[in-house]
Amino acid sequence: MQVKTFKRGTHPPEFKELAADKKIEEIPLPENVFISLSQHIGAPCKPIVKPGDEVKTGQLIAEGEGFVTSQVHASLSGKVKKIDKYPSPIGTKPTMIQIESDGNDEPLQEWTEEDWHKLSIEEMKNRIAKAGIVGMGGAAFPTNVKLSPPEKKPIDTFIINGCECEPFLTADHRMMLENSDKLLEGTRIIMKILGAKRTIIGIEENKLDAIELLNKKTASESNISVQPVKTKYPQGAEKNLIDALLKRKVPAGGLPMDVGVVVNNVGTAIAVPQAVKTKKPLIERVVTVTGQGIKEPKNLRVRIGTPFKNLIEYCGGLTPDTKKIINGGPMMGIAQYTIDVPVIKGTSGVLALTEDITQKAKEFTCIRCGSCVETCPMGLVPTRLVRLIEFDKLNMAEEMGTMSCIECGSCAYVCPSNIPLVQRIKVGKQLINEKNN
Amino acid sequence: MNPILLAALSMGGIGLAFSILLTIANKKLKVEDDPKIAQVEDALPGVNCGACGYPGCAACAEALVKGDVGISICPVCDDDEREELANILGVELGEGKREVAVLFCQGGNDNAKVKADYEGISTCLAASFQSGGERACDYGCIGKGDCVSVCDFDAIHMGEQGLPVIDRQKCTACGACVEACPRDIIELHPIDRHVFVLCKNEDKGAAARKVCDRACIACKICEKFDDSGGFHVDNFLAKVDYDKYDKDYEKPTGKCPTNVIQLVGEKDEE
Amino acid sequence: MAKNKISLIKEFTKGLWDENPVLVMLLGLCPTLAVTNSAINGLSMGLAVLFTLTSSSIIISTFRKIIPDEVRIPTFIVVIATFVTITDLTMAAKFPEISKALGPFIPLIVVNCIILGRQEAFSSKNPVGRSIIDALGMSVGFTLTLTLLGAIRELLGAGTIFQIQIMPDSFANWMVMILPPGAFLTLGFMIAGYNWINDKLKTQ
Amino acid sequence: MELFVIFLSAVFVNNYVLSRFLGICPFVGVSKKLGPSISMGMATTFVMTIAAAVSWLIYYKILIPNNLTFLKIVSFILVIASLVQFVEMFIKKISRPLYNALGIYLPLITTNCAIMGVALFLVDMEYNFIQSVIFGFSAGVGFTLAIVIMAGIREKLELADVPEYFKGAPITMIVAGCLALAFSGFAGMI
Amino acid sequence: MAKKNSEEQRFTLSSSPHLSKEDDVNKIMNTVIMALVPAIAFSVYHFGWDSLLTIMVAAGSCLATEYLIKKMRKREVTDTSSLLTGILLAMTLPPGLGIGFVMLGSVFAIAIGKEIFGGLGYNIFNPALLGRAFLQASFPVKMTTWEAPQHLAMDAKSFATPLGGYKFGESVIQNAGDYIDGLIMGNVGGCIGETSAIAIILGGVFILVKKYADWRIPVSYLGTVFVLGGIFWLISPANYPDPIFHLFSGGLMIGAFFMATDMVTSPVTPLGSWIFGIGAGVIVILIRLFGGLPEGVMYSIIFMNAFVPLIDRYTRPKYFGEVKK
Repeated sequence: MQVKTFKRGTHPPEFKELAADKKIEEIPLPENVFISLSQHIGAPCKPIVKPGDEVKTGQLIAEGEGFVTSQVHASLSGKVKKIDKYPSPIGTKPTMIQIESDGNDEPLQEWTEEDWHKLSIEEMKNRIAKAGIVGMGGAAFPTNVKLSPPEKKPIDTFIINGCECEPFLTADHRMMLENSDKLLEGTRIIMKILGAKRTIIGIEENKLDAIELLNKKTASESNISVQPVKTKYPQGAEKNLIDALLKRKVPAGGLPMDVGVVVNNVGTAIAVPQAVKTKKPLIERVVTVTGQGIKEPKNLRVRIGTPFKNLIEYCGGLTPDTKKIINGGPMMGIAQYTIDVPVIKGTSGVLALTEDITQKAKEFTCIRCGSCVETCPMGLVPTRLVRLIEFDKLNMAEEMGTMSCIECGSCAYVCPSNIPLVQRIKVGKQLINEKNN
Repeated sequence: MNPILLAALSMGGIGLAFSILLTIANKKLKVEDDPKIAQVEDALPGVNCGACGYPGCAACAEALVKGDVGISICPVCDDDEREELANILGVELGEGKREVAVLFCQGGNDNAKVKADYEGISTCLAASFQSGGERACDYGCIGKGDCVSVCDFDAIHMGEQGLPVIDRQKCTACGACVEACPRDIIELHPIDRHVFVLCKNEDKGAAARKVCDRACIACKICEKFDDSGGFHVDNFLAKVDYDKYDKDYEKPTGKCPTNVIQLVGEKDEE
Repeated sequence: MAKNKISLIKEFTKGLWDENPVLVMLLGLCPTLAVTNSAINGLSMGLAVLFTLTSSSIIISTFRKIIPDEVRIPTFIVVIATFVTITDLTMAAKFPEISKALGPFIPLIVVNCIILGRQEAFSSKNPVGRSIIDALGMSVGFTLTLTLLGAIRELLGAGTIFQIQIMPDSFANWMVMILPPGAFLTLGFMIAGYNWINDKLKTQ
Repeated sequence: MELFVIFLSAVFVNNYVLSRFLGICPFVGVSKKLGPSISMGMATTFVMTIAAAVSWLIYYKILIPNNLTFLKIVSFILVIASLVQFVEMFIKKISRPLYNALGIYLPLITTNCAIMGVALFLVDMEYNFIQSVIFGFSAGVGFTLAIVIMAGIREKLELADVPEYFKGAPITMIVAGCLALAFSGFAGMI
Repeated sequence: MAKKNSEEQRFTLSSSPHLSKEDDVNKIMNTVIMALVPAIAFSVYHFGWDSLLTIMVAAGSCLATEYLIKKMRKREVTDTSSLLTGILLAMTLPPGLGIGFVMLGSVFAIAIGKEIFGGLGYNIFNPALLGRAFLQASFPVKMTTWEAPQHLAMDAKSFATPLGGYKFGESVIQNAGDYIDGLIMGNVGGCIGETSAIAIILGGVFILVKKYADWRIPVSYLGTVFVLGGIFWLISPANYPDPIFHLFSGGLMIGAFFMATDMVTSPVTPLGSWIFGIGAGVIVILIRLFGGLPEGVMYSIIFMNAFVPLIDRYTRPKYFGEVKK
């Protein structure tokens, strides 16, 4: 089968072998969970419980207002201990609800299955919203919103993003292997909701077993196809994946729906059938715990709100030369200063990187080698953007597309002068936003 | 013909021809401009030397009227011409109560706890995206000196403690540092104000104490001590009410257990 | 007027350093670069400017009150052009060699910003005496700068200053210095040097 | 072919700015930004072409027949000054956008030795009318080339770590020197 | 500040990405220097130990100049780029040029060619070539006096290069055999490092494979020279040399592989690289065929260097989903 890809990009070492063969394991219930009220893009939720309240697994404990928002549920049963600000893995300190486990994991209700074919589209969307499902690739965009494109933007193609192009991470890969039926069921549900004619599952070539398995399972369905894509970073970036699969360019500042496409991550699609069929909310997710600093890398199914510490301990703890703890992958993930931060809905991996891997070499001035230009998947000229930002020429930087940067990290990865290009561009985006407001 | 006469005639002829042409052109082709621009242009030297970076005095005048540049742009002008320009443009220096910038943090190297190492661009703004860099306090100074680098008046320096030190004499209250600080811990205050609560930490006492030795722990001792109601603790942070606070400013200092209430500047400052 | 407080000496010396027409105001760069391939050419050019500037300053400041404002620029130009013609013809007659070396740059004095600029900024507003001092200061500053520039270029490019051999015979002349690139480079370094000295003076 | 040689010569071999040192003031003053420098170059080319034609006419049709060549400086400067002013008014009237793009550069051209230089050179070189016009035009193109290259470089240097004392005019001069070195490769081509 | 608790590990906060490719500026510079070894070796064989001396003097003066200037500016020397500049400069000098001239050229190359713009990464012109252009303009006679290669037992003080021979009418290359032995192997007169095309191509291909040079530049540069030279040759074989001669004579090879590809002074965009190479190729042919000088490689490159800011500006790729206004 023909392998598709996008222009430019890079190929960092994969390090996937650390956890690729590890079956997903459940970890013991943590003593405490910290459930963040800002796990999604949009305004934070408001708690509807107070300290001292008893909660059951799956009980709604906070809800949001407005359109782009999401619900938050208790991920285990127990007592609400505190509602306070705690560090979150996205680097902020949002309000969180701390629940002390009673060890029983008592569910709110019996989660009985219904046949989703009988449900109306509105009802299905409603159930997805109620279950608090957000994009689980990292951006955490509320899924029900994504599945409700405006009428004048009809969706013809649904894409499952199974690229998992970030090095180290294997959670999506494992899920595709172990939960393929759920994935396909979710796919069918979403297709029905969107009214899309076809689905393409884009998977990087380095996950051959997943490609083969899904190919076999979809052989009888003509409207679902599996498309291998080249193992190249950032293949899984939404816009680049659409470009690779369909040759459609999402306009700058636009969304996939502008070109008739909706993209969902593997984890999101897998979470959908449960919500639609049983109304059971999203209270757990699969996280890859890996990196040279983790003694036994594993793929774990964990409750939302479990502190990183519990995950790391379950994997044998940290080696003493661990230098960085990262939420997500090494290219776009966020460095942590503590392992007390909890897993949130967007946490795809917990990495412990050692000194020798993350060693930042000395910074030189730009020698204009053009590597960043040849790498940038968005066709930007990072070196020039960075100079413009540094010298406060924000208008010109904006004109040259700074806001289109997806912060994938490719430019900084290849830069021989070790210039923190991405960080500078992030600062520049902030400054441009300030300037425009 | 006499050559002198001839010379005069031909020069006169050329001159006459062109001046007639120009006079007619001036009438027929006249376009109305902002009269202020013309005025400013007149006040400028009119040598069109281009030293200002604009392609001639007219362009420079336009920029001046628009307010894109200051009067000092023209290197050829003398003081008189500058004064004239200032009159036309209506630029005046407003006189008001002098203000100075005050830093509301004492979390220097000795006092602030460190939570992590930081690698990357050494600016406060960049560090603020990475959980705020080394120091543990979420409200205090990040210490990378963005305020120092934006100050055009050489009035802020990075002190030994890794905290910016403001020179009250040099400060012009331009507000650049206030804008630049991502933690909003620099404020402008009248120069005759001396008592400040030098902390912005709104965490509960225990949490605040954990991150800094000089954090307001909301103990309310200052409230009790100052009976005029000059201090009140709000959202776990003490604040001064300058309307109520009597000017006897040495009163509450020294009573604060974490020394966040401090005197800044001298009493006899202007 | 505030200007009256400035002493005449100050009026003269400002052209030499603080407001040096070449190094600070970057005026009259064309002749500065073009003719300074030797010290003597620089000096001659400077003197030609000195004559033109001073004489036209005298005329213009004398008649400053009767020149109508609307036609002042054309008037200035005619006056300047007249003096430039005199200079040009005189030089061609008395110093044919130098005149040849300076080529079209003597006639081009007429469009030299220094001269028109001084008339506009100074002579048309000030009495004769002061205008003369100002014109002399400016043109002496101009002359000295040009001579120095010419001397440096001549020294490195031909080993001589004012055609007197300075460099030892073993010195290989840097031809480039008397060519166009040398002019730009030397002036660049002179301005940088000026900035440096000025900075040092200020910080003292 | 001969006209083409005049063109090449004025643009590359004896570039107006880099080897004849004419028009240095605007070359230094208006080369900070690319946009204005392109406009300046176009305006200069325009005026130079017209000025070459008019000066040629004045010189050969008025001054020579009357044996008044000593008046060339006075008459040239008058002609150029009036011409520039006229062109400025004319452009302002017919097209405001064009005026904003070109017109504001025109006053700067009056005292620009480049124009006067064209007039003087064409007399020196004894060009005929057509040659003079071509010469005026190509000198303008040469000027434009130099100022546009310079503006590109200066925009880039604004983002560079140039030593303090060399910022501004000195570095511009040095870049010009380097450009002159580069252009010297064309020497002897014509 | 660094109180590391044994129980609690202190982690590092930094921006993504947390991985970086194992490449750095010095590695690039050193690899390019390595790639020059064949050419240097050949020059020693060809012109004797003097050529090695010239190279060392140039490299040494460049390093010293850089060190001094950085010290004056209170900065540190962080890279070996000036070493490369020195070697490249020496490669373009005629053998037997006095040590003083070599040093002067090196100082000019580093001081004016590089440091005055702010050092590595900011320079507009290729420093080595600027140094050479300065020497060429200052000492035109010295710079075009070619010493005979030592192993060709010739007594001539001035020895014509193939290009000089063409220009001034005394052809050095007469038959096909001379092409292989002379131009390609390098048994001809010329600058220290430019004579042997084969040695240069060897190193050049090495850095192209390593991706330390943009392949588009040598391809477009050499291609343009070949095609344009070929067109003139087809028009009039009697007056103009054939394209093979163009390709392998003079400094074209070293220019195309090592000078024009200098990252700092060439465009960053792929399209820009093509334009850069083609422009330089056109100028080489113009100067060689119609100019006063026999060789135009150096001028073609520094001339195009001046255009790089403009090229970069106008060849910026359209970014993803960019909407034309």
